Amino acid sequence: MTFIVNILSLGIPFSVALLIASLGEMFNQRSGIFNLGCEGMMAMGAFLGMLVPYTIGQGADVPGIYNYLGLLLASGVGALLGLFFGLVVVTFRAPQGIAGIGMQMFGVGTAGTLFRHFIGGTQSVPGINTAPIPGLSRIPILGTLFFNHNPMVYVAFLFVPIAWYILFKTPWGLRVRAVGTHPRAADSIGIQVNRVRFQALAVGGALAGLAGAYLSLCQVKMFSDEIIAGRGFIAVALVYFGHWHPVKIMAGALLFALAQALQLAIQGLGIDFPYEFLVMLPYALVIVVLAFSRKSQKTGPSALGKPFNREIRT
Amino acid sequence: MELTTKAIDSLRIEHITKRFPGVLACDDISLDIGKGEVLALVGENGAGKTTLMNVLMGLYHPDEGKILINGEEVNFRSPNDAFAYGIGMVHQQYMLVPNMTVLENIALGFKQAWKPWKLDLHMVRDRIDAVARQYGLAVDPDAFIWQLSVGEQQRVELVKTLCLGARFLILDEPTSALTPQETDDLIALLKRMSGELSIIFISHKLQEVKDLSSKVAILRHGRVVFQGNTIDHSSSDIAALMTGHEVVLPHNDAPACTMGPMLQLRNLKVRSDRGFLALDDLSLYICKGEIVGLAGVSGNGQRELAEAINGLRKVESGQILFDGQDIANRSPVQVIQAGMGYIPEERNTEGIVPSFSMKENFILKDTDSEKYSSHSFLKNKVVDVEAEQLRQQFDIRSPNIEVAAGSLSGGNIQKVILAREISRSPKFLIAVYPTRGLDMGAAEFIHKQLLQKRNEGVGILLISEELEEITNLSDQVAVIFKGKIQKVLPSSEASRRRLGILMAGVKDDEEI
Amino acid sequence: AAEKKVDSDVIKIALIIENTIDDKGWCQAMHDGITLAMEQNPGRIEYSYSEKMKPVDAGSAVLQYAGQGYDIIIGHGAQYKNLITEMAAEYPNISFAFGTSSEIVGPNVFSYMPESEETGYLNGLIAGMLTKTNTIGLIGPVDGGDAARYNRGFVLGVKAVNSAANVMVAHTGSFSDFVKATEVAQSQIRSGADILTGSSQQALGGLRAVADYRNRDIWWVGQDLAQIGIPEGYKVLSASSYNYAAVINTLVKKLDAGIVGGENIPMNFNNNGFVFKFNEATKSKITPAIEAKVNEALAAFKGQAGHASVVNWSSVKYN
Amino acid sequence: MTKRFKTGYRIGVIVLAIIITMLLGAVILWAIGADVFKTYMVILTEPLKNKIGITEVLLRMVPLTIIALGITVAYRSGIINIGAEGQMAMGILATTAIALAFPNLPSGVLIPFAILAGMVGGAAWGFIPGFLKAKLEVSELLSTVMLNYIAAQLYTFFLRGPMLDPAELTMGSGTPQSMRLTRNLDLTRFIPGTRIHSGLFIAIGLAVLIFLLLWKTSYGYKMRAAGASERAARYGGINVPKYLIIAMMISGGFAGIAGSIEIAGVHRRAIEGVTSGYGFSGIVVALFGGLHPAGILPAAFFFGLLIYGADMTQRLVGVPANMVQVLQGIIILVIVATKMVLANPYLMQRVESKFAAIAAKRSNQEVQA
Ligand SMILES: Nc1ncnc2c1ncn2[C@@H]1O[C@H](COP(=O)(O)OP(=O)(O)OP(=O)(O)O)[C@@H](O)[C@H]1O
Ligand SMILES: Nc1ncnc2c1ncn2[C@@H]1O[C@H](COP(=O)(O)OP(=O)(O)OP(=O)(O)O)[C@@H](O)[C@H]1O
Ligand SMILES: [Mg+2]
Ligand SMILES: [Mg+2]
Repeated sequence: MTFIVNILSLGIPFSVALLIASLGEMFNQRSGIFNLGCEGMMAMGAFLGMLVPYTIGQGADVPGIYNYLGLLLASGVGALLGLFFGLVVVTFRAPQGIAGIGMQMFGVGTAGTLFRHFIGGTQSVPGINTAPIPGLSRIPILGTLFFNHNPMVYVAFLFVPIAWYILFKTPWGLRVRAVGTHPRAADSIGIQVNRVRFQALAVGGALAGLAGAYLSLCQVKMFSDEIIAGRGFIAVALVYFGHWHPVKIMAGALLFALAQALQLAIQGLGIDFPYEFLVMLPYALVIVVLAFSRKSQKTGPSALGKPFNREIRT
Repeated sequence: MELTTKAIDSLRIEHITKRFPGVLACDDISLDIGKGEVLALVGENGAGKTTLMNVLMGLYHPDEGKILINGEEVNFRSPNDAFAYGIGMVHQQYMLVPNMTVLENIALGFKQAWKPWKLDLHMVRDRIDAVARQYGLAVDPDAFIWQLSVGEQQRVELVKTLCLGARFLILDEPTSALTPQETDDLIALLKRMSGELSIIFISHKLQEVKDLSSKVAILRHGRVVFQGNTIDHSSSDIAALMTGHEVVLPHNDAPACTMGPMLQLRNLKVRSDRGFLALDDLSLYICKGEIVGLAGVSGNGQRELAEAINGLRKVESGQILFDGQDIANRSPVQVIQAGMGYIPEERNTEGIVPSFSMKENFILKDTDSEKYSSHSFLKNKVVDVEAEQLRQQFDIRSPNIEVAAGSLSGGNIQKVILAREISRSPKFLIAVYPTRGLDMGAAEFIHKQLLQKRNEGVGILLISEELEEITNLSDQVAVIFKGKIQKVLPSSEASRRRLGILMAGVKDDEEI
Repeated sequence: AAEKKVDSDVIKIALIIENTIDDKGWCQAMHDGITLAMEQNPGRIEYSYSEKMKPVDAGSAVLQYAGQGYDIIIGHGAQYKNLITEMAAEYPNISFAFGTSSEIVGPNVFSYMPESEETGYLNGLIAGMLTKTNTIGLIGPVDGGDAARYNRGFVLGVKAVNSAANVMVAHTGSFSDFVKATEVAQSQIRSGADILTGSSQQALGGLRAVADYRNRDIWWVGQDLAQIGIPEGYKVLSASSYNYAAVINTLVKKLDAGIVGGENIPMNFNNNGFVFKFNEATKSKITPAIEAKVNEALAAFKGQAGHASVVNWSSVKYN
Repeated sequence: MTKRFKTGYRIGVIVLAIIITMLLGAVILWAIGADVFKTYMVILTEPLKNKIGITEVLLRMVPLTIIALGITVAYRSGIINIGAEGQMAMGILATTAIALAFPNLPSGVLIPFAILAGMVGGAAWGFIPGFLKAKLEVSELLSTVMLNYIAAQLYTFFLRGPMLDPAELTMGSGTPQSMRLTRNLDLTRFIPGTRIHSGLFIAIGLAVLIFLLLWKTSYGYKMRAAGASERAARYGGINVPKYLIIAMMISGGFAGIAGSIEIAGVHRRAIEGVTSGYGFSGIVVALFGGLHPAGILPAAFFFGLLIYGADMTQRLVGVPANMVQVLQGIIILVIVATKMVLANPYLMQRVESKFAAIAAKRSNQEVQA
């Protein structure tokens, strides 16, 4: 029982960075932009997030505030990077896959370079700590599972219904879905397609930055230039797993993270078995589950990856 | 809800010129429309009609010229500006997001319902109700667009435009995909509306132009070549002005065929994408050298029928005997090799590979034939020679055989498909809506080609919504309704009225 | 202008590393060793390094260094073995070095071999004696290289003093993904581990996770002295380090003596290749018994007698 | 449109792009206090100054070309293959297995055999996402990303276990790598003093092969048709799933070949890190080369230059190693944007009419004056 509770209670926080980044990528893709640069935006977020408490936050009276300033800065710069990406792929219509790889290199490289220059080696910050919810966290089992996490964990899971609401219940969500599926139709009815795409990119970038900052401020409270280690690509993949739906994306992120917690727990049991095959488990499981899950109606953004311009017919 | 826009008493287009790279789409066009007038805009494919209307909607910015409303110059930068003046347009290609509901599609443009954190769908629903009541246009707000037939989508487009407060309607080929019944209804509706609205109406069907419009303007190569009152000119006058020559649509007056059956469909059951039985125990046969026209309201199984025969859709039960062989559930390539030719409904996305050159599209079905390849290597010289020949023979207007097929106009794309399907010497041909959206010249050409094939002994299943096309070309007319053949009758007995009744689902029309 | 006088006494050292000079692990240790050696031999050493060298880039760097008249080129990692072997044959007048290995691959190639199982063993003794839950966490990167030696020595150390203790081993499959190392540590702590250790630069993530349990009796025994000085150091009981300055000094002496390679330089406590320290700040946790045990082993290592206890490191199975 | 205007327009855009590249890089370089101009000069010219530099660029061109060719086949067939890293690793494992099993085969037999094995290894790994997409509708973007991680673990497993260099056990620390493979597998280094090896000719040969396959054979036609329009291809009797899988296997196979050649030509034993991110750079090269062999060869050379030149900067200018990535990222972003601007006739036309309007105004004023 504790074995299972451990796996579940660890899997939940493990999923958070992926969840936040995937939700951001979902907004990008829903608007028709395939952002493979998520990794780079996460790296920048991770660096900037910890930079604030590390520099001005040190020795301050209320150091906690600087953590949240860090999160804010990370999202803000993430949004700017999203807009910059928009300049390349929306305004200049560059192919999104290749531009995304460029963005990834740019983000990871810049974060690493600035980090080396301004901070030096791997450094830690006090970061944001676990905040058990008073009372609730004392409930046996359930308390450990759901009420004893980092505040950002609750925030991240709150993002799921919020993202759902925004996407399906607000005018902006409607516009995002429209420009990602049939931009010409949206344009013909007076929606400024490229503006909406820029907005979605800003939101996606902000969430990617936040996801990075979650890693550096909440999960490990450290930064090194390899902190993201491919999690941005996994976040992109999870959007496909979740068929562009916030709830299914959450399911994907949880599946992946729980599998990760599970394989670590199994490694801990000390069974004589090459550990490599356990490390593979989360990656393989995501593929297998998707392969055998029921195929849903094609609800995806059919204009994904296609730049829009009124006059240019493609 | 009240319209927020002012009335448009006059709209003038002055010296509009619009260039695309390498194309002069609109060349110094001037037109004007007064209150309550219906202007019909006609012209061959590519004449510049749609471009001009897009300029009027603020979608394109003209290179030269201006637009005046009520005598004042306006400068539209986006469709929003046009909406603000009460101009609305139903586009040639429907502008509806398929995976959203009717309600959402309309809400997309209905900015009054955009509360900061909430989309006020009730307000949109009320608005739809009001419009539906006022004009008698019933739509289901909660249906997804992909669930709707073409005719229903057309209605949604109209409702959408009206909901946004349009008092000046632009309709770009609104009837090209409608059934006769739907067309008649639409024309009647527009006639009623023209009392309070001004309308620009684009169509290739001159009968509609005659029925509806008060003025007519003809475009050719981006220029206005004729303007006048509709009453003063007959359809054939207009056709001649449009194409520069007399247009005579050919008739099938050859004697009925005597050769044996070529394609026999027996008790076919086939499911649609949405899972219901689109073909329900359908039986039909077509002889060699015979054209059977399949009339019916679209969405009654025509698409599924064509796809099932061609191996593109699973047959649940029943037989498809082709030259005596059952080809049900064979793969597309097997059906092709058995000698089937197929002109599909979706010419742009299914009939051609748009990014491939014209010549590459000619060999789409024959890359393995000895004619075009040896040891898997393509014989490019042979392909070039053949392609050039086809281009000339089928009068395909393009600079050369290397241009991407997708960049051709609709009419020319259809000719590419026709050229490929006919030159493969099929034993049988299935043609689905072969002239939809084409101008009269192109339609005439395609009709001639179909008749010629028939006279060479090829059996043809012609699926169409245009009764004139069907009655002109067919030996026999079959009427399809809800996946079943209602009746098969000789073309000479297929009056418009009789077909209309059968298409509406009445089984025994003789009693009426 | 006057020509710059070339000092024939200066030895030009080039270092090729897979990570960075400040990774608080494998690469930093070498870098620090070289800089320390420079201080110890003023004016004798010129030094250049190339960071983040993928195998193919390492080759380019060697070619470039060779063209620039470097005296000794160090490929810091056994994955550079082949490259060094080939380049050494191509440039017989230049000296090369690589490690971890005791292989002799050419007359102008040194190899060096940190016998890290010794440091692991000392930490293992501490962990084994100190654990209250009898559960100890070991965070591995990839089961190979220097980390494998340290980890197995650690297990031997634990078993030597506490046969009932269970060492939970989990590998992340990566040397640098310290987010995963954090996850491993959290998982092990949840399962009851109260002393943890780990190897390679990713281990820092494990230490960071331990540091989150500020008020609980959960501790870290470290593989690198650099871990004591950082904010998380208050959770570190002990650490050891490579003393690469000794290696560099040896190399300088050998080159001075005209020996350009063909030898192996082992690193162990006996030849001062390692240093070991308790963390003064947490010294109160270390009982006299533990200290005695560790010092005993340390003395034995220094006198080389202790090596017998870890010589079988490679046969350690984790389960 | 006049020729003069077109040329001027192109030059203008390119100059603008260069300025933007400089400025973007300058922001970061300035932040860390490095010499902007020198850094760029080192990247773009330093490698071309001597024999070693040029051959090192060519050395990187080999895997980039081969992987990009494979990615082209997949892309043209409608699949975005971001799994080349993993496929390359599998190719290396297969090659290593063959070389370990048959060390005494003569070069003439062993090399083709081992490269073929590498191809099979990569193709097998490519088959998985191909099959998953064709039969089970699993997005290749998901499966290839995940399979890269799985391949990386399998790779370590084999190098750490069955293929581990025995010397690593007796005289080393068990660093995951194979023994030095038989010399019969070595590809000839044909310029003494450099590392450039005969794999370069294999890469060029494969480029020709892919050109023939895609544009001259019926197989290629069908794959391209399937990629360009799945519906039209199905309509035309093409078995789309089959060609999807074949394309993905070719794509993976090429990544596998690239891995084999890296081992046989450069590293001579399987070690960690051989894939070096070529799987991702290969995508950039493929797209940058216009998904056509004739474009891929120069694109691969250019990216070889970029990778190697940027790598030199840390030694010659003293910028941190990460700066390499920054500059590569910026150059990629600016180049793809520039390419699209140059290829957009609509924009060119608009600029021209603006110019014409200004010119007209000016001549009007002159007339009046
Ligand atoms: N992406 C594109 N870029 C440029 N031009 C395009 C593009 N797509 C289509 N076109 C052009 O649009 C036209 C299609 O429009 P349309 O069907 O209205 O006219 P048309 O081809 O000239 O007439 P017709 O059917 O009589 O041959 C083609 O002439 C083609 O040149
Ligand atoms: N976006 C575009 N880019 C390039 N050329 C275009 C574009 N739109 C239209 N054209 C060109 O302008 C001409 C006019 O096209 P337009 O679509 O206005 O014709 P149309 O009269 O509406 O034809 P149809 O009857 O087929 O609808 C076409 O021949 C086409 O070549
Ligand atoms: Mg047309
Ligand atoms: Mg039109």
